[in-house]
Amino acid sequence: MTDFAVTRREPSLGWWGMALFVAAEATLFGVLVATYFYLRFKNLEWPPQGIPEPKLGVPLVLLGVLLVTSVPMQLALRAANAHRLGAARLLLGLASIVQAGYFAMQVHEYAGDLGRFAPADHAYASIYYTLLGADHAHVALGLLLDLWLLAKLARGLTRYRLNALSAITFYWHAVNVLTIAVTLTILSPSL
Amino acid sequence: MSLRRLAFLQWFGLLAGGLTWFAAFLAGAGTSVALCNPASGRWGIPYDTVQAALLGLGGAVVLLAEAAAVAVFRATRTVAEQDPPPEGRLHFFAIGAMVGNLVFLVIIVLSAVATIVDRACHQA
Amino acid sequence: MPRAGLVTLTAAALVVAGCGSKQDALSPESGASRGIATLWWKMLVGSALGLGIVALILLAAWIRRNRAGVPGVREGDRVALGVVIGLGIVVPIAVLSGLFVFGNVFLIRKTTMPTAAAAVRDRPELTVRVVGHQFWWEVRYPGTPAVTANEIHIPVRTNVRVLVSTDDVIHSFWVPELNRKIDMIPEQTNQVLLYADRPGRYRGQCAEFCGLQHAHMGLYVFADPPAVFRRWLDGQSKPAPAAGSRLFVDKCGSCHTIRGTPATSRVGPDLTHVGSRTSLAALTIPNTPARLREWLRDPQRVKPGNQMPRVELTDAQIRRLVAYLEARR
Amino acid sequence: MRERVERLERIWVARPGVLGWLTTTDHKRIGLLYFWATLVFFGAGGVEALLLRTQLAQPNGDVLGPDTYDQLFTTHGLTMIFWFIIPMTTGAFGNYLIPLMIGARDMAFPRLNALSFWVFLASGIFLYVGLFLGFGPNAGWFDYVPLASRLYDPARNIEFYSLGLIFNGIASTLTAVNFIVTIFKLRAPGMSFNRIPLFCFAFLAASFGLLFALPALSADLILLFLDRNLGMHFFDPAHGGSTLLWQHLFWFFGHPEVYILIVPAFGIATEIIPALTQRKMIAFPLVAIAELLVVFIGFGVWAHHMFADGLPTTTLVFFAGATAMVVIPSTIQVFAWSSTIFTGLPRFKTPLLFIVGFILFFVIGGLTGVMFVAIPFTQQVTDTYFVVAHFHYIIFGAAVFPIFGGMYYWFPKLTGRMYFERPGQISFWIIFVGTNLLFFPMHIVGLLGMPRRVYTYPGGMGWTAYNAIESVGGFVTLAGILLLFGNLVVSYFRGAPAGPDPWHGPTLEWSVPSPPPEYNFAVVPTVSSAYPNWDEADREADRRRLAEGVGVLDDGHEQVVSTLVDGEAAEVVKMPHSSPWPVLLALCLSGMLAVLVVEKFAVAAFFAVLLALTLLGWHSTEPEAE
Repeated sequence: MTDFAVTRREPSLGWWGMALFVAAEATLFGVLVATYFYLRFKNLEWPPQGIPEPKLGVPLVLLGVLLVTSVPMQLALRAANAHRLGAARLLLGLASIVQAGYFAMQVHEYAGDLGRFAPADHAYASIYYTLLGADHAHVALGLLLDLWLLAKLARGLTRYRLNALSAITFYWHAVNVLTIAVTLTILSPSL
Repeated sequence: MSLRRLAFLQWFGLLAGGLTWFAAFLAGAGTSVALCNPASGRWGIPYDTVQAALLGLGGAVVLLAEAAAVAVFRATRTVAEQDPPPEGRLHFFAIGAMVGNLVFLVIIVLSAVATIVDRACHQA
Repeated sequence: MPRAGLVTLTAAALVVAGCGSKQDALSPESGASRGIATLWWKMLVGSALGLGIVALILLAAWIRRNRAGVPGVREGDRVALGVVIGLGIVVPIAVLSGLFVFGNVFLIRKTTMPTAAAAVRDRPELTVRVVGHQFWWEVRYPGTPAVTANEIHIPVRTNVRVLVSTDDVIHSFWVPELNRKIDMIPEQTNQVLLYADRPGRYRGQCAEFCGLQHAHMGLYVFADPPAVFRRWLDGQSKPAPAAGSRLFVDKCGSCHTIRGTPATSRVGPDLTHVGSRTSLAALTIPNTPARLREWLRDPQRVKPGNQMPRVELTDAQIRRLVAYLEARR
Repeated sequence: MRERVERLERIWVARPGVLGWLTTTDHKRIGLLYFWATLVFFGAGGVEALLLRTQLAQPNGDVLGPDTYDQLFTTHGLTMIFWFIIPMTTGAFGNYLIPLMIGARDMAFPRLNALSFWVFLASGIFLYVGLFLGFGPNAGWFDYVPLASRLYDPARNIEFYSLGLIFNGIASTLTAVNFIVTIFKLRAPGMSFNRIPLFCFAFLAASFGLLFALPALSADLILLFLDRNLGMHFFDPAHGGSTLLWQHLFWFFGHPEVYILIVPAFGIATEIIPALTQRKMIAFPLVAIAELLVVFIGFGVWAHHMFADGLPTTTLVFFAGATAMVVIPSTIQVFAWSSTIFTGLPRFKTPLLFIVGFILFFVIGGLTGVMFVAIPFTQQVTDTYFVVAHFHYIIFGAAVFPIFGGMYYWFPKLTGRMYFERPGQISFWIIFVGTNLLFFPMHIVGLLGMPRRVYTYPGGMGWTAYNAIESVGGFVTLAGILLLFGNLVVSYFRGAPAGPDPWHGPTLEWSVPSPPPEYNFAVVPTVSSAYPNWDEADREADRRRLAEGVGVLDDGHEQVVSTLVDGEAAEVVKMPHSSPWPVLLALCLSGMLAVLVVEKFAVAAFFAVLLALTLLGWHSTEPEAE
């Protein structure tokens, strides 16, 4: 360790790995959003007859709730950096509960939509369910990461776990931004 | 010029031109797709205005980036390619940026002019 | 029958003359194709120059191989850097910008339909509709009842607007001696200009991979003098005599049409005037009684994977069908 | 000094036997695994190509039926692109060499690296299982809908295509992430961005290309899978979908893909040229930026594959404009390479011969590519053999030639033995003549109107003689390739000892013994230029530091991490070393994707749970706790 003077603290290797993974995922979402609008350009009726326009209320409220969780995530990272393990666990746990609530509500909404129209009805329905499904899947993955990290943090803080926390916090920020894009795209016929 | 300022100019010169071209490219091509499709074709897109604006804005940013790259290049004239950072790196990226921005500018101009001149939704 | 005979005779003469069976982008027979071919020759010369310069540099290096020198490491010199900047940046930007403007602003107009105003002043127009199928071409002449397959007749020195679409997968309509190709896309109708300077038969072929028999999806364009074309179109517009063949209706009617008879299905080609065509199965075989018999016996052996199933027919039935079809001229 | 090296050897020692290979995370071993696996796929793709050429050797050939032909030409394209060139360059060359060139001991994520390989291998096996069951992909590598939709392709062929490529894409994405982080962060202190060897710039560019291009392909494949198996309508115009959507997404990936194939080959060329001319590359910064620029602009040209689609002209010109200017990075490099050879002290050994061949092929293929700037010309020749000629000049000439040259060039580094020079040069000439015979006449038949992807053609079209020559050329090429590998195999056993640095090479891999030890560098190397092996003072400093025990990092699997831009030492981290989890995870993933072919979604979910458990196991130990 003494052989190399540490000049500057930069993000860890794990954080970089996560950042690049997120870049690829963001491209995937970009492609799906482009698909949505490409199909929309071609269809005189969007959504087509027989499929209701998306309702604004619940999705926008849920989006707001999800965005707020970025705050406790970032605070958890700050607490962990300051070696306040208890606070970090608490904040992460709090964020996870809200995120889980968001996810449960979204699954409920998704199931409700499936009762009204099916993915096989029209290209509109296909991209609607695929885009939302991809977004929800990323939230679900984030929840699994939260759970794993909480389990790890239960047994103390190491540099490895701190790196994991910074990567997972970044992941959630990114998912939240992607969710804004997805939600606005999905709601665009009603905006 | 201070090192901080040179560093800013270097990154601006290296990244701004390319990102601007790609954004203008996606916006320009996307608008043309919108213009020529059944649903979006009825939205009354002011096509020539959009393309001229993209040409003007995009071209301006790329020119600024080119100017920044030239400024960094001139400020680091005496530095060799493989010299230690930050001066060596500033010089190195400035050379790359000068070429990159030139190419981006040509693409923006060629496609914007051609899309306005060849304004046909059907090639028959 | 004389007019159909005349057409067949013209075609036969062309085959004998040896200029029938090719689809050569470098033997243009229209302004559009000539423009493209001329550009090709110019680009070829330019390319030879470019390759020549690089090859010369490498050849010079080879001549200087193994020469003595400090086996160490030397910095780049200014001349070499000048070569990279000049030949690697400045010249190609200029040349490519020129090519871009010439090809995509000027030449592209030559390969497309003239604007409405120019057309009135200039030349008459005709519209033909071509629909791609696995693996044949349906040809319609809007405004007339004429429907044919795989062999398009157009009047010579006329701007023909070909509207192309597809009934199944993506195909590409391409007659290289007359113009560039155009894809047949399910969601839109595309168009391409056909124009022939001289009467003749021009071969074309499907250019987009469309399945098992993509290789056997050819077509002919016959460019005829306007009067001959007019007579041909009148003939093709007529229905067949009402007393059709019951055998045909029973065995073939579920897929094919012979106008004027109860056979009206549009799955396969319209056979009302099949006897006037020079080839069968999209140029897979010539239209002779012997080859038609072979085809009817087992289409899957002649063109494996095509959409026509093998129909159980006795030899006598095949003979009767062949006689009936060859008479549909 | 001796005991320090022995201590490093004890720390980094590999597990013996097959288990050692299955659990390895050593970038060199993974590189070799990639090398052997991709060679097998290269063989398969080559056999397919020769079968196709045999069928086309004469008109109305009846060696292959249309069904077999379609599966073979599709699989040939897929194999050569996804299972040969990309894994050969990034997987084999990149893995083996990049850590060595930047002075690192391994990749940034060694276990992820192993996972990439096993997933890649599984994807290839999966594709070929499909082919041998008679369900090889059969709609071309571009797989246009609606031909590839359930309606026109009802069997399972396309599932082997879509799932196989999703698999392969996962592996490539992981590799790309790994390379980027490795090149960003694991450079030896002193290697600032302007001192990164051009080889690494090339792989950085290719990795970014993969990272941003593959998601489009993955999305496209997922949508296709949903269309075919869940009745969705993305590509069905009758229900609001669009067939052009498939093409846009496919080529958004597909064109950058071309640059992803050739840019690593550029990197190989820019290594071999300085070594064999004993001269630094002319215009180093221009070449470095050109490698990045070509991939970047490559994202703006995709619709030139769709010029005949009937898209609006006003749209096409955007892509034509980028197509024109994407040439500039390549012209920069061509003149930089050729003038470096000219002004240097060239020794035309086999590797340099392959690079000269590569430059000529690349110029020819590039010039025919330049022609596609003119939209009407493209519309005339697209989907003909002219295009087949063009991209084979690029892919065989500009990607595979440097791969062959690189095999000769780094053979002494990998094996410690020299190859035989004379047979090497003969193999070059045979391959050079063979490939020109094989591909040049394709230009002509294309202009004479021969379309692509036809399983046969009639006589009397003026195509017959050219096709016969092409087929002969195919077998000549085969002979040259057999000689090449024969030479390497014999040299492996009988070649003269090569020593650590037979070429007086410019980069750090030549500063270590051949083959390199498990830990690569006994001491973290000192770097002060992009040609560190030529900086004698630095190498002397390394020897001194090893004697003094400074910078050895022998407290476990240690690795120094540097700052991103200027390559200053930032911290020392512990790297994971040999793990069973990657191969287990790859097995779970393979199981999951394989059962999707038969739409067993419940079984797939079971495998997904297994996969999550494997991930838990993977992360149960922390490197610092070793």
